[in-house]
Amino acid sequence: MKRYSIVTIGFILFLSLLLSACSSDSSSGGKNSGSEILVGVLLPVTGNNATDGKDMLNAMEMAVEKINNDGGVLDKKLKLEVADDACDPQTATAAANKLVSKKVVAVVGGYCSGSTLPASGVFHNANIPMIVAAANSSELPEQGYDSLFLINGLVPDQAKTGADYFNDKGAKNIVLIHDNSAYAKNLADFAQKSVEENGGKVIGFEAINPEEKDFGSLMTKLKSLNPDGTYFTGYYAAGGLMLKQFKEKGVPGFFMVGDGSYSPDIISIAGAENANDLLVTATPTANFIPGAEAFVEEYKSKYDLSPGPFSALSNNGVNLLADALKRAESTEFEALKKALKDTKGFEGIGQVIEFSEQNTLSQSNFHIMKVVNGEFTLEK
Amino acid sequence: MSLLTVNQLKLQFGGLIAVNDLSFTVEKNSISSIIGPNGAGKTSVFNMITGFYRPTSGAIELDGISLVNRKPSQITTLGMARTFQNLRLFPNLTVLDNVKSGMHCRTKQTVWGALLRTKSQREEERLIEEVALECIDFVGIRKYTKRAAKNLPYGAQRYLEIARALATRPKLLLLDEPAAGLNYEEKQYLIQLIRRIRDEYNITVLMIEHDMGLIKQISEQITVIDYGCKIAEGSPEEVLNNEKVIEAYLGKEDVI
Amino acid sequence: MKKYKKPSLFLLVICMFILPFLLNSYWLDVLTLVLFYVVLTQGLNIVVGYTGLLDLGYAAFFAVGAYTTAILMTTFHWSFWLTLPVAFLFAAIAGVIIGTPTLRLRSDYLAIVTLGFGEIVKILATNLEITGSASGIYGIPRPAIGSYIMASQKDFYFLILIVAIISIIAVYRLGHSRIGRAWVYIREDEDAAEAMGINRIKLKLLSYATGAVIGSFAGSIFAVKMSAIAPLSFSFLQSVMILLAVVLGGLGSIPGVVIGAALVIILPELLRGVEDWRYLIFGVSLVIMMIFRPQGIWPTKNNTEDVDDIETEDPNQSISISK
Amino acid sequence: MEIFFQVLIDGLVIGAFYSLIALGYTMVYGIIKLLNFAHGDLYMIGAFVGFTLLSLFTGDGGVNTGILGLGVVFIGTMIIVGFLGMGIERIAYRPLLLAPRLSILITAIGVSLSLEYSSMIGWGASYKVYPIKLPNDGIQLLGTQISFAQMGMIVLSALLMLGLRLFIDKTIYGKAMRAIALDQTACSLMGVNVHRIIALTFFIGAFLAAGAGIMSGIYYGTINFLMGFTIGLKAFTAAVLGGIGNITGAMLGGLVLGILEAFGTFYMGGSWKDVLAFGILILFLVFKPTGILGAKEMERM
Repeated sequence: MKRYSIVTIGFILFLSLLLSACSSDSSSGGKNSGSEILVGVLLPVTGNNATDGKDMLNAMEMAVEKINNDGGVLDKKLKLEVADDACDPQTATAAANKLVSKKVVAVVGGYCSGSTLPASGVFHNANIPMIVAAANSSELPEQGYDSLFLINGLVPDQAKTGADYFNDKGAKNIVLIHDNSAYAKNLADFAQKSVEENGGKVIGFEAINPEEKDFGSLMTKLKSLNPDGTYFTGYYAAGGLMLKQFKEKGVPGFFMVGDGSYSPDIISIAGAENANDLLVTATPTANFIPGAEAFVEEYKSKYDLSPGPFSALSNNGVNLLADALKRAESTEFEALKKALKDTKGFEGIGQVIEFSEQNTLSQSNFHIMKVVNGEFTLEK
Repeated sequence: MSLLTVNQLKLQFGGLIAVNDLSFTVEKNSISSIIGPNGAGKTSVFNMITGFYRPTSGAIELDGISLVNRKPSQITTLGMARTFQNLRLFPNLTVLDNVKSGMHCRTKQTVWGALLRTKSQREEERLIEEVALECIDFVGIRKYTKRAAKNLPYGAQRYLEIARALATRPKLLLLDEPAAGLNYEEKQYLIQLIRRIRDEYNITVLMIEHDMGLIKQISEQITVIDYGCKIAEGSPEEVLNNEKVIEAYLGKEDVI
Repeated sequence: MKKYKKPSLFLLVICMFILPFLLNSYWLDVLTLVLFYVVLTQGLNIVVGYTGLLDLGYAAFFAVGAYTTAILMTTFHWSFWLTLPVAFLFAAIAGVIIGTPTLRLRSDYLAIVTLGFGEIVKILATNLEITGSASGIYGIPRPAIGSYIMASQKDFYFLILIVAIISIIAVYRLGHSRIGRAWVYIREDEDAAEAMGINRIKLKLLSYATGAVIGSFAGSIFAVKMSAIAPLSFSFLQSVMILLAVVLGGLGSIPGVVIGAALVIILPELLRGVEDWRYLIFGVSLVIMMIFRPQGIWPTKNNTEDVDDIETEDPNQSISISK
Repeated sequence: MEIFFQVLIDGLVIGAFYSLIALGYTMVYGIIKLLNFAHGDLYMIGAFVGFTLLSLFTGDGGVNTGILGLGVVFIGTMIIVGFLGMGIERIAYRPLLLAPRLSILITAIGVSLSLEYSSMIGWGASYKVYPIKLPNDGIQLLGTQISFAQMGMIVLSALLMLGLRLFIDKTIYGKAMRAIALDQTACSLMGVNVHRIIALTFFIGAFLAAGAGIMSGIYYGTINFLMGFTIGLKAFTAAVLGGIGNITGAMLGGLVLGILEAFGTFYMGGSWKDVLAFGILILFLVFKPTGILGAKEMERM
């Protein structure tokens, strides 16, 4: 059996290759080396959610450039190390381990809650603080990791914002639809709670598959339920199609979507005339934030795009980290964690960040957006 | 004393009656044959006896045990082995592994035995190999032991199929056209082989065959069927001189 | 002939045990994933490689193991080790449930039915409360040996390495037993196997159940290693990747499928920057393999002698009459 | 009662898509007993090729494409994808026609992956919005709301299926297909060019799937590279339901499955309807593999 000896030799060659690759890895990065501080970024830069992921990355790069131009942090430059989680839990775990092996001092990012959940565990075990910029499932803080910080408002707050709006408009009979993703299910569950607390009634609680296209019979069912309001908590690809078929079928009542669908794409998928009066529960984009004009202008000139739903938050996340590093005067874990925890009145774009007991925002920032003439406007 | 009893066997596919009211017996330690023109239903009878077809009605008994409604594997375990008209070997496996398959129903190690390599498992494996090699020797294809079955000469493939059937340690061996495709010398070898199977192993042999010469040489008892019905039975001389048999094979003269 | 085999394997195993001390955590993670795939491919190898039943829903068994362990550990606070036999039992039952209706089906129908079952398991996991619905189960505790709590990457590497070695030995031993041979007989010719006294129904079910148990073993460890599981990890693509590893390596060949598992995991890591091309490359290689080398990279030899040996003799020579 | 009719109509629309795709499965299966896993992906490719042609054709994103232009794009796409289907048969399946079933099935999975991910690389991973929007207008009938778009989809797919039916029944090629399905060896002995007829079968299957692809793009509005997977499985279910190898069965099976799913969604909820579809598939394969129309041994392909 010569094959075995050939394979053994091949294996050993492969190993030596691998080891040399590893050693060059560690010499190029690492917190102790040279004049750079390595910051991990965990985002979906491929796959279905790549649009938002890339948008967030752009905003982070802008923040880093500005910080470095202003002299960096602790006499060092910040450098981003990007890992793709593709919104898939298994890929996210591998990506997280990759960041750990690069010895990043902290991680900013996290878009899909489903993939951020397992990744946050990896960072927690490796003693690396993580600032979650977009993902906001209530399951994230429930894990009880003391080095995990959420700067987006939480799902219960968002659910309450939506439910309160329905209540104000006198919409009592509500249908909730989620797309079977971790985040959307979580939001729908809390929305049910808030609607019932307001004295409303959830007359339908439906799930769809995210890749679904035909909502014909679902809309027929909705129409027969005659709701005052419908709240879809999933992502925009299905949201747009559902909105279109909602209007086609002539289902009565408001149509509201969660921040997973807060994207210009939902308008182009549904068509501008169908999208009119669409309601969104979201943290407003930089466009609507007073004092963010400079950021919006810079973003537009740099990337030839309007900032996305989570650009401002991502920018804030990096800036918050830089601020905490300065206050900690160290990249060391305990000091950095403490500095983040002690954040008081940090002023980012459109939000003031302070953390609660659970490391979530002590004050959330959800608003209702409304589509008028094919554009998002601030409703409330 | 009869080993195999077939009583009023009937097989019907939709409107077509393939075998009708067929009864015969096979004596212990005999070499018997079923003959008949093409399409007479011979292989259907074999398939019913071995459990591959379920008879529409009738009884089949091996050594007093009913075989109707039993799975082929159970019937093999009860002591009947068969070969196929168009060789059904395991083409990519070695001759040895092919023959080892016969010992499956005579051994009983479980998954646990295999996983833990228990002493009894290792002994059983040794026994399987021993029996398989003995059967390979018996049919005379020892030199091919490690070859893949598909690479064997045609004749050797026929003998291999017989060796495989012998490894199930049968009481009754059913051979479906064992001489098909063999040349004269090979046929002579086959005749010897069949005799030795009966004489040395005390295994009863029942076969389907077309080659009258071969039948005449070794068969002690013949059953002739045509259109699914028995038309004659007896010793070779009796049967081959029977008018109905001649008619079935050559056709009625006065028809034309 | 075989003098290199044992020392080579021995050396390999030693290397595998030393490796984690030399690798950084990224490559250690990749290698851990390879070992998960080694276990999974060994299990699927029994079903597809030995028995010849195409299973396109194998990830379902992976899921059964992972969810059983996760639920028992989080909801019922069992020890990890105690969950294993329960996971095996459930997986074996699932194997029989999936196996029974497919017994009489032809191979292509079988493929579709197993695919359907795989999807059903995923949909169930996504919709049931006990499986944590869409977000899955998180916060799965770490297993403990005595008072030592397994938490580091190395711990899990060694755990899955040992399981991989166990499953390789198990599949090897099964393959060289009457059970394993019976599976191969069924693959080669079902009717002939039945005629040889092999109860194909019983053995096919046994094949499904054994494959399922091995898959669930990997699943149980996956759950405690990831400490969070979600339905997405048990998709059709996962089943296809496991199958791909088996086919690339060589159906029925133990070293083959190990190499296949390593290729399927390591190749995309080496091809950084072209992640998008990964599945395209895999798809094309499946087609090319089937057309030009259906037996795989490292095929089984079925104990046959080399082919050139046959050509030296006249294959048409008839057998001698004298014995 | 109105709801009953409305759900029925909803089901018919989905069912029309299933039927069109199921035809390709059933034809290929009937003729060479191959389960062409990649068939659902030809539907996806059809949607993308149509998308590209529409964008090219008008230059302004296709919004102003007239009926004539739309027709040209339709036919053009269907022919392009038809040839793609033929090419797949030639490259991937023909060398394996005599190989074990397992090999050719695995090849089909490989082809499916290749098609999906090459279009991901070519057209991108995110959802594409179709350049054409259909109006919401429609009519009220028996208390149900039927849009012109829905009627158009149902009529168009009925026309395509009718065309296929005529092709199989009335032309010499159709006769050759039916003959090959019965006995391939005999056909080649009788001088039928078997390879050419098999290629033609793939062409027609892909042609119809591509038609369904564009229709889906226009009707629903978005396409993406994985859209063919689930619908392919559903269409296969439909083919089995109707009796695989049976053309009329595939049409019927698609409609029945669509309607069952619509009622399933209505009464059981959207997330369980796939379980319903796969459940039906498994039950039929196990207990009645010949499907609804199989027992009669009708004009088997």
